[in-house]
Amino acid sequence: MSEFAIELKGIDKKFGPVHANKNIDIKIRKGTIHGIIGENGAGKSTLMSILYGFYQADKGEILIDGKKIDIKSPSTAIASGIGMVHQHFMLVENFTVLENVMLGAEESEILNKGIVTARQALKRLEDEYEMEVDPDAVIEELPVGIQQRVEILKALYRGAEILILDEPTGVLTPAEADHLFRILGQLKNQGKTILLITHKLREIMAVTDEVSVMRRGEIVATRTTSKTNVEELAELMVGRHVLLHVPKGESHPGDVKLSVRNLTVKDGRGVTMVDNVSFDVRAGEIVGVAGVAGNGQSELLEAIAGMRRAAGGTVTLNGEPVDVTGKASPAKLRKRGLAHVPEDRHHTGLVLKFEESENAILGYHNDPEYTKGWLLDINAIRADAQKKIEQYDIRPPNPRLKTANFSGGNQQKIVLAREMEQDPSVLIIGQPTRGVDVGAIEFIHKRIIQMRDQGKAILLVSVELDEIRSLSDRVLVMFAGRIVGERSPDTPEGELGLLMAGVEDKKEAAE
Amino acid sequence: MENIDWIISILQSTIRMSVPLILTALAGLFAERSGVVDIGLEGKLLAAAFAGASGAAVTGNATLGVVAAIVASLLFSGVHGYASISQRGNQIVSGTAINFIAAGATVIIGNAWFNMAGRTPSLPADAKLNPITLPFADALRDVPVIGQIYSQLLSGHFLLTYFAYAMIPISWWILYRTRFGLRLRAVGENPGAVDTAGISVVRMRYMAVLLGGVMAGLAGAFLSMAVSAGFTKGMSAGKGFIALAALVFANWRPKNILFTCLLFGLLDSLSIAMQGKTVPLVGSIPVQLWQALPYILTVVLLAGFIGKATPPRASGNPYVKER
Amino acid sequence: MSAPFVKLPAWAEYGLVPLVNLVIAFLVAGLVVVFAGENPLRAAYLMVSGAFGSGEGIGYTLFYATNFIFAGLAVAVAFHAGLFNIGVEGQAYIGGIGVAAACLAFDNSLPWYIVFPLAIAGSAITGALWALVPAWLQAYRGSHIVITTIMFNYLANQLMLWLLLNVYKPVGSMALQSRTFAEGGQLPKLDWLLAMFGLNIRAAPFNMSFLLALAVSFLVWVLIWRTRLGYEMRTLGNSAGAARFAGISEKKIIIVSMLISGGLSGMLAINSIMGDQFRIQQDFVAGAGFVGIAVALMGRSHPIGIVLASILFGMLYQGGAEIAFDMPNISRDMIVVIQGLVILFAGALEHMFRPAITALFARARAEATETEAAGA
Amino acid sequence: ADVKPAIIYDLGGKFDKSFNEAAFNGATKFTTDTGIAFREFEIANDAQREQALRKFAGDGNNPIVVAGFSWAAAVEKVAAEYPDTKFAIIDMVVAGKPNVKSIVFKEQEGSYLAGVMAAIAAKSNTVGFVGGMDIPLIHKFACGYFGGVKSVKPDAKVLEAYTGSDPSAWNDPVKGGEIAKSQISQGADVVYHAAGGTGVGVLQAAAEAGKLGIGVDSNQNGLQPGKVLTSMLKRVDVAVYNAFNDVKNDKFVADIQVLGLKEEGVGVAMDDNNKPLVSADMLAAVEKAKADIISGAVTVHDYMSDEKCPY
Ligand SMILES: Nc1ncnc2c1ncn2[C@@H]1O[C@H](COP(=O)(O)OP(=O)(O)OP(=O)(O)O)[C@@H](O)[C@H]1O
Ligand SMILES: Nc1ncnc2c1ncn2[C@@H]1O[C@H](COP(=O)(O)OP(=O)(O)OP(=O)(O)O)[C@@H](O)[C@H]1O
Ligand SMILES: [Mg+2]
Ligand SMILES: [Mg+2]
Repeated sequence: MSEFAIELKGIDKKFGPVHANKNIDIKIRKGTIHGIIGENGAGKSTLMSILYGFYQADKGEILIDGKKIDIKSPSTAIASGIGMVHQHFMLVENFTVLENVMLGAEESEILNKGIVTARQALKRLEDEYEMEVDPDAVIEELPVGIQQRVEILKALYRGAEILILDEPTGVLTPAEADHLFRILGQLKNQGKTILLITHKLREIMAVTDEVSVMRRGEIVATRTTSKTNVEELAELMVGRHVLLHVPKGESHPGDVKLSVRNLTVKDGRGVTMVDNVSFDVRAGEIVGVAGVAGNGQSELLEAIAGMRRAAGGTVTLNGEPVDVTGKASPAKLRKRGLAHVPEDRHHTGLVLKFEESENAILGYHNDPEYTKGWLLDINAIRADAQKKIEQYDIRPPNPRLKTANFSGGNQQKIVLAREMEQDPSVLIIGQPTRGVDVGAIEFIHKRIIQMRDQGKAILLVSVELDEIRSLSDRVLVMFAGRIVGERSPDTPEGELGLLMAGVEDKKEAAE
Repeated sequence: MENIDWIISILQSTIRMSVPLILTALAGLFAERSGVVDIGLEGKLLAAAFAGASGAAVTGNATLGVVAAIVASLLFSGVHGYASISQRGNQIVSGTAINFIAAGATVIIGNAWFNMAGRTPSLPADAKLNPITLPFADALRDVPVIGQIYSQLLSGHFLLTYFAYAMIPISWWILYRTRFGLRLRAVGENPGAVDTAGISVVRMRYMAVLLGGVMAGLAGAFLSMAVSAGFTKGMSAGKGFIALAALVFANWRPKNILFTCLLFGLLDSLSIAMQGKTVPLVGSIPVQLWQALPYILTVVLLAGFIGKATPPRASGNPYVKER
Repeated sequence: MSAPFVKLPAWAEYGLVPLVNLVIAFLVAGLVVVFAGENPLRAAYLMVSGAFGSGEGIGYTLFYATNFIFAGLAVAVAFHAGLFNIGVEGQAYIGGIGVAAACLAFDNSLPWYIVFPLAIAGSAITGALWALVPAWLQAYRGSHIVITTIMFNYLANQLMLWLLLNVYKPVGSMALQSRTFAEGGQLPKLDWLLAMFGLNIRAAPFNMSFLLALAVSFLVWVLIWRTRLGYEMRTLGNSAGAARFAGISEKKIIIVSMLISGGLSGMLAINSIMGDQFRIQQDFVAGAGFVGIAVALMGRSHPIGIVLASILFGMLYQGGAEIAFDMPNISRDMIVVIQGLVILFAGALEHMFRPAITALFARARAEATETEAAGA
Repeated sequence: ADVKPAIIYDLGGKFDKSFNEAAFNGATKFTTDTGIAFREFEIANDAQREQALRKFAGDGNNPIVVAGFSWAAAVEKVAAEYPDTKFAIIDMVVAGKPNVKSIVFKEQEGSYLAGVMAAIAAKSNTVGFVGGMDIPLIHKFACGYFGGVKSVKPDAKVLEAYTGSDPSAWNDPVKGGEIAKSQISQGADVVYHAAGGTGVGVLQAAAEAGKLGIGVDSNQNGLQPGKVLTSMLKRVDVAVYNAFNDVKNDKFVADIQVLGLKEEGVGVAMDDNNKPLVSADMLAAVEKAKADIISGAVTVHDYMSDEKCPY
């Protein structure tokens, strides 16, 4: 019995040219929650993946509970009581929850027996940690929040004593996050050890006992949470002083640029996702849409952007009607001054295999400034990309580099640069800082506010309540496809949280 | 009466023709459900047909022939596995290579061994696979309809035929009711999830591909040892590709495979049975049109009824963790 | 996992690695030759000298390469848009109709340099039309392009046989072929081209369509990497989501890409019909469409790679024939096996030796830097 | 004279169970008899026709025999380039070349006899014909066969089917078997095939169904002993053998040989395998038909003359 659940000694890992982890030493006390923070690409996921046996370290050794263990594959890790919730979920999308939980722990050659026990175990865990999931639901039909529960249940079902969570709250609402943290606390009290990776310092302060900071593949500091503060951590992380709350002046709303009336959107299966939604966005204001992921925000954005045909309702852009129920296309709308930062940069906002410069014109590739007749004007495109890279401090500053090789933070900047520099009159933004580190967040928030002050009309959708509150001039709360209330950004978090959870809005009810 | 016989004969032929397709399509099913695309089926079919016929001819023992067929097919599966799983090579290129090698090698080796003009000695009755009659078949032969159907349609097929049809529910059961199947489907959808669940992606895919090899081997044996009594160069005559089409057509589902393969079989035997017949109103129809019938109807059916086919998400992509 | 890493210099990446793969492929093929009781070294010599040793050999090699270039480009273009077109064989066969139409109509009245563009247009159009149906079915009915193109390969066979019997074949002749074209239907040979290198192509059917192939390769490069259409094709090919976001019409791109792919396939017909046989005849494509799949993938779907891979396969065809001529024990089928082995080792197993080579380079680097350090 | 014989096969390849194979057998026999080796080549595509001819002619091979009707154009061209080399082409006529011998067969006459035997052997009133591909050469076989059948049973029904439209049609015994079974289910008692390797399946299916098959080109009676009524012989082997031999004995003449029953270029195979199947009166009928054809009393229609079949 050692006081440390995990000891990593001299862990070193290279991915080809990238030195992801440099000679890392770290000790994790048993029965504690240990936070790990760091910029995008600092090496957090890699380190955890090594501990979990998903990657093999080039050098170094791992001690679990004082015993040196050679973790060759996840199976070894699982056997020694390690469970991991990956940043990019490792779920089989068209399997049911139950199948996913069972996978790799089926007990017997023939499933039926395993199914029964898994069902019972799942039920038990659900009750114990109040994590309701329908075991027979198919993953791809579940909101991300629930999908994550499944990941956690997977780990617990395998009897994990050590639980690693890589950016778990990136996709959660405050309410969901708090619930998650309650569960973590519960697990901690049961003597389990928890490693928590996050970009959100608030969460670190709230739940961890100790925190380690990574930069450029090294652990630059480890602190006892109670003896440190957000500013110090942020500074350790980025290596410079960062503003956590970007100051923003009074807004001077102009005339209505984007007006949505009775918009209704159904998904592929005909389920109503956006239900008769109406609102306006004026020049020079930021309207924030708060809500739990999967309550129709995505569909709302896509409908307005012309990516998804609406079932009913009208949208007016700069005073001109948009044929949202008909043949409105993203291409046309861009020409009319609508810019869109999509929620999912990996699958929608970017083509990961493209060069950076090619992604810098995605959607604008038919603009005269980038084309010569049928041809693309490669030189113009690369020059323009270079310019944006400098303005937005995108690293590495190489327009010919494959986009996949940029960190998420930088990938996100590529998207923002593309959409903002088109000088649109209306800008709609989804999850601008998901999976992005504090350094980048600061920058992105600054740019959004600048855009507002230049008189752009901005519609901001985010599951980060903090983000909504610190950027928006008005906050709309969405639940089950409807807008259930409008609030000012300084409304206490609790109240907004209730609205987001669908609890009836007294004020509206009163009227 | 004569017409009844004719229809029955069409159905019998349908059943015969569907067997190699079913087995080959199932071979493809296992491979592709595990994420390994296999357009080398044609080659395996050919190699197995050759090995089966040779084995049986040399040993004079049908069982050994079948074993030889399976071994040959497994050999090629192994190569395909090594190229596309271990070496993460392009699966289509690997498949193409296998088709080339099989096409050439079967003839060369055949001549070297038997030098019988690229064929193998035609098998004596006891060295080939023979039809079996179900109990009471002869007794019931004269009972109208039911009797006829039982004795002429259900009875009198090869053991492999019954096996092939049995394999459809069995494959379904393997895929959806066993641990192996669960992991196999998972690895074809999201190998990362399988890997992080502590299961070896490589091992799963090899097992799937080799299992497919066994199926293709049996299909080959059926061609050269059951429906014919010896190997002729290039005797697979494109069945590997048709089976592939049947698999896609079946949307990678075992039970659909039954229907698509039966359909191909039926259309094929119709195109034979109808040749030379004159159609009312239309009159006589060029041979080529009858021969084109199966393909035209397939396309029409595809367009008309079958919706989008959705392949296993990870199929075709080697599993690469570290870039 | 992590052999000491260095980025290979271009000449190693695109020269050395493929070369090593080829050498290995031929070593294994050599075993086949030994198995056949012939001397592998001599076979290798015959292969290379037969393919590149004489003007005539080069002529034949490039003649075959011409077919593979068209086929490879056709496959590649569809690939970039995320479509797998196995139908090149059939589209090329049908493309023959266009060539034949142009030649049979004008070979007596017009000079070749006028019939040629007509044949190009004709073959491209007929080939494209044959690809249109599968494309449409994919775009609007979601029917899987792989099956439909397989089906259309078979249909092409039936249709062409019928045409050959009932339209092209002169009455009383047995051969399944049209009449031989007059002057106007015959492309000039490229003897002058090789003559510039002091080579004599003799009777090799090396003709104008090779230049067409090169020109088209360049155009395809422009299309894919320099045009708006190509950009949209690649976007769709890589990420349907991003294409939707960018407002790219999936249907349009599927149809257009397949039309282009089919058109390229169709042009393949010119080489054999107008450049060599001067008549349309049964099965003139002879499997080039399927080789095109391997060519495209081995050429990384890039025109330069495709041209090189095509020349490699041209060598296999021509050199292989030479081996068969002079080695009684080496049959046509043996050549097929050798081709298969090359596809396997140079194509599917291409990564096998990269780690070793990379490691080698890394060590070399390391030593280099050490000596520098020492020097400093 | 110095003879360096060479033979070039058609796309079907040397082992096509048809004329290429027969040609190969003839050449082999020449070698075993004279000890003079021959050179051979299987073309893989049309571009190789002229290439192969030139290659062999250039290497001083003489004579060069090619099998198949697709060779005409190439032979015409290359023969002119090599006036001192003797060429022989089988199944096609290349006229007016001083160094080219053309050998064609009256397949219709042999097939006619096969038809006669089929009609007599058939208890039912139906017989079948399986062709590899729906092409003129094969119709030549079919038409003669029809003639023979009708000459015995004017009201007989002849089922006719073809395997496919691409080269695999010649190597698909499985499909051949299915076609035979289909025809048998429609009452056919005897099935005649002109389908190369596909025929193997036809003969086997007939045998298994207890019916009779008829082989083609070479003597295939042995493939299913006692179940193959006869084989329509097309003596390509003899033609090749003679072509080689003529050059050896300086007797080569560049003429057009049309080999029918009279010249024993075609015929029906009689051996121990089918003895039990051939009744006395069947034999008599065959001999009569043969005599009539040779004497000219009966002329069997040649499909190629008008691409029609009157029977
Ligand atoms: N699978 C991989 N292949 C190659 N390189 C990789 C891989 N995963 C990560 N890297 C490299 O290792 C570095 C560390 O990546 P890692 O995912 O650990 O960063 P991170 O700290 O998790 O970033 P984030 O906060 O965005 O999740 C990255 O900069 C990247 O270049
Ligand atoms: N295909 C890839 N090739 C090389 N490196 C990659 C690739 N994908 C990701 N990486 C590296 O791995 C690191 C983490 O990748 P990841 O996808 O987690 O980015 P991220 O910053 O976490 O963005 P997100 O939070 O949206 O996932 C990034 O720094 C990126 O450089
Ligand atoms: Mg990470
Ligand atoms: Mg991240």
